Amino acid sequence: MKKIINDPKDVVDEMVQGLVRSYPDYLKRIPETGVVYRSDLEKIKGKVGIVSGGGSGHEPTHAGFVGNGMLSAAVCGEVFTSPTPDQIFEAIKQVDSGAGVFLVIKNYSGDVMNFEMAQDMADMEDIKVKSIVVDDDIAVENSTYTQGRRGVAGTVFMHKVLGAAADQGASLDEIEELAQKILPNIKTIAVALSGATVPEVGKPGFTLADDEIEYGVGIHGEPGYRREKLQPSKALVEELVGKLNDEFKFEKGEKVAVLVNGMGATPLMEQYVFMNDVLNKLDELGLNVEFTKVGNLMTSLEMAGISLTIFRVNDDLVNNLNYATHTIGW
Amino acid sequence: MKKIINDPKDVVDEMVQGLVRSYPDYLKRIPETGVVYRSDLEKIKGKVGIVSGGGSGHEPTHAGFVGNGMLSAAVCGEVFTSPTPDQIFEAIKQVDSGAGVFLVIKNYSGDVMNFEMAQDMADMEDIKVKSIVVDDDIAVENSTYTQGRRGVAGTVFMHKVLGAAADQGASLDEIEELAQKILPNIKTIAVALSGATVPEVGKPGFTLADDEIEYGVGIHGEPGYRREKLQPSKALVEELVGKLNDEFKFEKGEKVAVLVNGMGATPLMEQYVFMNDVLNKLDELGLNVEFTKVGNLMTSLEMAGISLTIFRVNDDLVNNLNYATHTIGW
Amino acid sequence: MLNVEDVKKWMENFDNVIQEQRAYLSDLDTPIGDGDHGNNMARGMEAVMAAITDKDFADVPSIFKTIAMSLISKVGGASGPLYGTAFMEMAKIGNGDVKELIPAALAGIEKRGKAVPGEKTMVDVWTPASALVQKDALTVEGIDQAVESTKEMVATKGRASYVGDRSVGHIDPGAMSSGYLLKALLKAEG
Amino acid sequence: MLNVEDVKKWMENFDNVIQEQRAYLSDLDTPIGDGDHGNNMARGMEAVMAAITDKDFADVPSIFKTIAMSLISKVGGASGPLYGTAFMEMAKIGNGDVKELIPAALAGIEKRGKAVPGEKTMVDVWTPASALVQKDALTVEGIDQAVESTKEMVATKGRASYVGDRSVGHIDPGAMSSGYLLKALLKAEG
Ligand SMILES: Nc1ncnc2c1ncn2[C@@H]1O[C@H](COP(=O)(O)OP(=O)(O)O)[C@@H](O)[C@H]1O
Ligand SMILES: Nc1ncnc2c1ncn2[C@@H]1O[C@H](COP(=O)(O)OP(=O)(O)O)[C@@H](O)[C@H]1O
Ligand SMILES: [Mg+2]
Ligand SMILES: [Mg+2]
Ligand SMILES: [Mg+2]
Ligand SMILES: [Mg+2]
Repeated sequence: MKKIINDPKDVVDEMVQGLVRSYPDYLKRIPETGVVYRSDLEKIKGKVGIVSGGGSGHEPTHAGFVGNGMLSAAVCGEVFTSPTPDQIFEAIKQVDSGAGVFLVIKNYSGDVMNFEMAQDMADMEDIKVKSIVVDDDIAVENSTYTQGRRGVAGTVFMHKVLGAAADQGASLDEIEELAQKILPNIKTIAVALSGATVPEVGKPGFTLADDEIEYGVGIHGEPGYRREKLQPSKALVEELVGKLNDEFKFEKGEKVAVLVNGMGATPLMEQYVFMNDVLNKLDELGLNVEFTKVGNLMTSLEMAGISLTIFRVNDDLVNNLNYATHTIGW
Repeated sequence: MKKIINDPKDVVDEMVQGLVRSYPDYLKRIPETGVVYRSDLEKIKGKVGIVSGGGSGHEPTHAGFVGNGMLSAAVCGEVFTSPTPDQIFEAIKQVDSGAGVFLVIKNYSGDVMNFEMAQDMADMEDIKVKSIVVDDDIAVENSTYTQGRRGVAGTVFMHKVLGAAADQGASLDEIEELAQKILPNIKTIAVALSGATVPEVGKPGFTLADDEIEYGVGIHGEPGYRREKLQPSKALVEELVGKLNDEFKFEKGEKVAVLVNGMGATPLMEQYVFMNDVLNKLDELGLNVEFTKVGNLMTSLEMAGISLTIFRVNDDLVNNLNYATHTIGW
Repeated sequence: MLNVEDVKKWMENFDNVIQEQRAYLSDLDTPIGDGDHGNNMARGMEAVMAAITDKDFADVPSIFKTIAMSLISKVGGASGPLYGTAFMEMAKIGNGDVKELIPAALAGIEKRGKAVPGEKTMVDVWTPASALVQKDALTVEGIDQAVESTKEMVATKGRASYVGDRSVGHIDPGAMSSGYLLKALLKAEG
Repeated sequence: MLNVEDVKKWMENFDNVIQEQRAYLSDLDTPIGDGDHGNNMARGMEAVMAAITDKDFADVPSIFKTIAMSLISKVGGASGPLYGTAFMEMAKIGNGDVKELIPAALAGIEKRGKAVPGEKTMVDVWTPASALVQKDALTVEGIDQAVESTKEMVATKGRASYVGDRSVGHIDPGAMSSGYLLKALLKAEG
């Protein structure tokens, strides 16, 4: 394991410390917790607070999206491990100013259970809390008999849209309605070129041969649906856009937003090349691309690879995506 | 070589295309060139244009810093290869609105010669052009008999400060003076955990053993000054801050800005851990850290590693660093 | 009938195995999960031991409550809320009768995780354990058998569900740690 | 005295070697540079060939100018302006006399790169070549020897200067490509 860290046990604590010390104008930390909140919390007085969180290792998600127009607070768990209910509850209390708090949860058993327990705690103190469980990763078969789909990079679109709505004064119920409305219209699929190593584990979650890629991996090294030889960018795009289109069944003229997300070790150069091919393919399908974003937003430590998120939008949603945001990560 | 690309020959063209198609509100491309300029160029009418550029592979540098408060245009060369004079000249013509154009050049023979030739071309058309050659990398011995020091991540501070000055209406002479004043106060040193592969070359510029690091590498895989076993973050900080302090010879109470820059494949998590240790060390030295920035700003393709830039500042310079900026990369 | 001292011994026994088998539990979690189950449990049990060692407790429910809170606030992931809820439900029983405690723990795990038997989770250990304990028939062999039974199951809950059919052939890590917990109980009872 | 056809043949010869030795030139550039010299020259010569093949040129200066512009606008890096300036200065001579051309090329390279002999650059090939050509003594052996001489030098200009003493033992890639260019000239002259 080759990482710039000290004791693996301290990595999240030192990371959060480095983060808030680097950006005091943006972020504050609740001492001795993994909770990071807006330094300018007074600006959302009377508005709904938006809280997200999950395991660490996905930076800039989630703390990097705390700030005006996105999250009010983020809860950083251990690496790839859901944060605990008491910390989530601290975040809820910190950002509630009477209008309630909305939780954005990624669909992993751990996250769902811990956020649920936190929600129970908030209920007992009469704080209004609602939530959405994001499950945008189409690599996994969806079935009511299983855990269902994972929450991955599309979660960032959820943060952005809900954060903009909250800043514009939407009520807790309105935010819940908006979240449920957009949820089925956000879908993501990934391809990995290498695995990632959790500091405390010390070895990669999976390994790929020098010429091998894996389609459909998750953001914690969850296995995907197929391995094959490395393909040119255009061929990756055929596969990934194809899978997404199987789900969306797009018709010509539909409006979409697109996120090309680097998994951590993939240079922006490759991400832009890939986006160029994606846009060509979407043109071919006759879609209207209304919003585009490229970068490392939902990473998986030092994994090499890319995920592609398509979000079926209307003009209002595009406005939310373009809404002025003051965060370090967006 | 495991990269998400098509033909290695087309990688820069496709990258620039993907970039401007992703961010049409920010960037425009001069067709058939690697020149990218502000979409809202009319906003700098009558102001000095700031142009930078160099080889590609350092994204978001340089194109990602084009926009209000930073660069007016960027010239993207082949990977790790200086752009050609004709393209630099195109960029100069594009952004000149009478007040002249200032060039920010990184100190490599190639860049210096190509930018010089472009400057000659501009002279012949009576466009006022001045320039600065950034040489912030202290890994290299400085001597009038050699090429001198390389320009690396500190260049981004140069972009930021000059861009802010230009936006506030500074004249070409004032910008030159400012650039010369801050140049000796920006110093950088790096450590690599792995090498980078130029697409057209197909194999890494250097390789390190699984437990080996190299101090002092450049941003194109130029070798550094020492290899040793992987150290904890705190030990890396001792070495790198030590080297910088040997140069600066800081006294207690001096004001500095700090940039921790990821080289491409190093997760933000590690960068924040490292920054935390840097800030502890600077506290120990009694310095006042007035500005901090962490992220992948001046990368070297998929190299793993970090560079540390310290910039000795005063309050005016801090204002320039905090000046409102509208770019995709800052 | 467990008393406070029995529960402390139980936790000591469990902590010993967890620290010892930390890497093994994470290894079990690697092919079908995210490789952290050993770390999660080790972190949690460290907190539990810090919270109960050399501390006085008025009764069994209060030590269970302390254990629950330590696990809930230190483990995170899926196993934190599951084990935390199990101990919280045991605390609600109000006494130390294992014939009531184990079913309560099972009920808590089911409520929290919504898994049913056969989904390749810790439920597949707690369900037979709960039945056996009623007949005074909970044994190391019985527990091992239940743990082992998860090997051939296809996971449909938790992270392991993402590998689908490929989860077959691997023991579920949470089932393994639950087995450790129940065997630590047998050892504490003497 | 070179005519337009000779210059075309010269470029053809040079292009052939460059495309053939592309990987080798980049390999030379790897330990002491950034591994791209072969790619840079190949890209440039492709452009040169596209610009001169099947094209008519009034005189030697005009084909030199076209070559210079192609190199300047296609190579980039350090070698682009250096070779570009060399051909631009040759164009200024106004005729095809190699005794004037080679010194002019050398002067251009010196002006542009500010290197002096002994700094382990292409200057270490052009300087002896320029002297030899005056005495009608430019030969393959003489060129090879000049190229080879860079091996033991310590680089103080260009990227190779960053490796300092460690540059010793490696031939300078720009010296090698300059050697190719001069040998291609000998071959074109017949
Ligand atoms: N819904 C669920 N119901 C019961 N047990 C579950 C459920 N989800 C996960 N588990 C258990 O949790 C274990 C994994 O725990 P752990 O690795 O610590 O958490 P995570 O999966 O968040 O990394 C699994 O082996 C399984 O026994
Ligand atoms: N200042 C200089 N003067 C003369 N030749 C130089 C100078 N700098 C570099 N060179 C030559 O350029 C060659 C490298 O060219 P190339 O690899 O194409 O460019 P870059 O160094 O920009 O990657 C060196 O081998 C050397 O011969
Ligand atoms: Mg986990
Ligand atoms: Mg180069
Ligand atoms: Mg796990
Ligand atoms: Mg080179």
